[in-house]
Amino acid sequence: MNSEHTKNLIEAALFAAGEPLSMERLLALFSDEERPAREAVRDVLAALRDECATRGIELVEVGSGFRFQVKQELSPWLARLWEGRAPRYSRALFETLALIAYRQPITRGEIEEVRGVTVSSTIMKTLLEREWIRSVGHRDVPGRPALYGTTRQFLDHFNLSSLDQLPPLPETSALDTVFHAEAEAMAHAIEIPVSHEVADTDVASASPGTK
Amino acid sequence: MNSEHTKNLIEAALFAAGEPLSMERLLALFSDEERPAREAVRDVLAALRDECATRGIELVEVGSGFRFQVKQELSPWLARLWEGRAPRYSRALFETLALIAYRQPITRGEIEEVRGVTVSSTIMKTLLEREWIRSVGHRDVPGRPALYGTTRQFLDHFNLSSLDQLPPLPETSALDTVFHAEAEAMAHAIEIPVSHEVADTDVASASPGTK
Amino acid sequence: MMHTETISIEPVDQLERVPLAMVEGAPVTRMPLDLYIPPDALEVFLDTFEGPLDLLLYLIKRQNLDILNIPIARITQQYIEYVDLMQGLRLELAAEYLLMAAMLAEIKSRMLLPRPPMAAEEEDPRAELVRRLQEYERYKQVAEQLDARPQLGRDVFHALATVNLAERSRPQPTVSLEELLHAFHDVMQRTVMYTHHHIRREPLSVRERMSHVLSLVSADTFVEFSALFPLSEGRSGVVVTFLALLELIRESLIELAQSETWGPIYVRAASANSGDTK
Repeated sequence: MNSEHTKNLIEAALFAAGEPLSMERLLALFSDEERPAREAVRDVLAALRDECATRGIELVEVGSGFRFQVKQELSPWLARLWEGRAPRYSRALFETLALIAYRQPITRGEIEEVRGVTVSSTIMKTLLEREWIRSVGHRDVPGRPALYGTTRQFLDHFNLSSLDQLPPLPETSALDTVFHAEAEAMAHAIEIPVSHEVADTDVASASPGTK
Repeated sequence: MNSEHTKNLIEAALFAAGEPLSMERLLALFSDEERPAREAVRDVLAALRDECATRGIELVEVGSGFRFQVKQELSPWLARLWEGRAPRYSRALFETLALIAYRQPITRGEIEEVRGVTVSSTIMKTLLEREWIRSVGHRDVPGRPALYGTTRQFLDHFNLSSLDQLPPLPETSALDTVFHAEAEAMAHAIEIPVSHEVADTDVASASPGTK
Repeated sequence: MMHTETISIEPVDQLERVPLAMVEGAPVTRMPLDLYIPPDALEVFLDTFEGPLDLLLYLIKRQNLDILNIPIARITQQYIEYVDLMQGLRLELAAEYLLMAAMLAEIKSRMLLPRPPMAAEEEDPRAELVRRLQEYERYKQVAEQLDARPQLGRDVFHALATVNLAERSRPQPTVSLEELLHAFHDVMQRTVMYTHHHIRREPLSVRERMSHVLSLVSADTFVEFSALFPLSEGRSGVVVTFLALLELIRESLIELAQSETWGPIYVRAASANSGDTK
């Protein structure tokens, strides 16, 4: 098995599969006798990636493996291949998905608690059908609600190789700052006489460890 | 518009489309100011073809345009990609196929409009490779998107002698209203009186054994 | 302000008579100007809120208020004005919005009550609300970032090449007709529920024939009209083909040409370069 054949076969497979290919699936292309070492496959992938430098496509690694994709800067032109713009998903869907991605495993009820609204069945159905999320188990509480987590397809769709690549969740301000500001605000905003001592006491006791 | 950009864009489009692209559709990728001459596009295609000489894929011209395909001699290995995996079609693929069957000729953009989500090139490629659908023409709008219809193979696979044998849609009150309204609208839009009996007979007799 | 068909006269009257809200003890019967939204737009506008927390965040941001420092009285007022407005327009009001209004009112009432010094350990009544708002805001932010990421099919396109497996060695999933039907049924139901897309009903054979005719004609050469009619199919075949042609013309997919009266009619696929489309 010469190395050009190995390389061409890996390249062809990546273009033909229609989905990202993992190292295991790349190795499975070969019969036992001709199978290259992992290291050799890695070298081929590196070579293919380098060859793309000046081309319209690139080789990237996403959640479920490697795929060739069009360079993102060319996308605006490609949109002309199909009339119109790709439909957008609703904000509600993204909020639901974000909660599942950052807080997985999470139940539907827990999502609703944070969002303050009912999560529509349509949204859950869409996310499940797109295979961005899946049920990963059940919470051991009454009703045994399903717990949801994200999938490899989720990573693939958002061009991520792992969940770590998601931007970190923004920090909330430290609680003691909250209560200081609150105490001030309270005294001013409410136009009834509230003695400062009372307000201060409140604040102190409400935030353990401060003062 | 430099020539590297032109070439990269054409290469990217051929890889992204999931279907062959005609010269017209390649030209439609560009805005009026940046559009290269046909001759220049032909040169780019020739260059791309030459670059494939030592690679695992090739650029070929088929009936409806140009496409990249895996070199025939590699096919036996690629079959292993799908070996042992129970293939499974996604919901999205069924919906796309159903829309093409019931609403042909239809463009990819129109399918997206109804489904409310993007139709992936992978799905279109799969349906084209299975020869269940084919491009039957182009809609005369910017981008000249391909119109799809079902094929003989589609009918064969589903054991149908004509599309009329597809089951009618299950009753839905809402759907019903829509259809009634639409039927009315159609009767008016096409200003010829067609009695229902005639239309029905048509349907029955026109289908079996034709073509 | 309301002259759309969806809103009858009486709610307007009601709005005029019944104070919208009490602000600093004075009844407000007219909508504050900065709250004015054309009724047509309101429905759309409210659709942009993802719930009561989202609406509250919006109010806080619009007034440039510190989320940690909510003047509960003002924000309650604003919030309730919005909720009133929704009711005035007879929009179906989600229970969550009313619940939030109740919660705000409760917080307000608790803050207005003088507290006995003994109740020192009682938490600031806003604390829970602030916590929820902050929590919601974090996920709202990452949801926006997620939407902004490169997405497959929108910003990123998979590069594909066709593979011809001559021997069809690739196992092919089988698909049943029922699956196909269900898929179509589902997608059509969604269409009816969520969009105003028009569904046309034609005998399927017309649709099939449309595809067939399109594959026979091209933009470069004319095909004679009569050649498109397969005589073997008899009268009904002719009618189906004729209906297909009419529909194709209506969709501007084909063009007809005739050089002289009573002369032969020619058909070709509509092309981008032909000047006389339509």
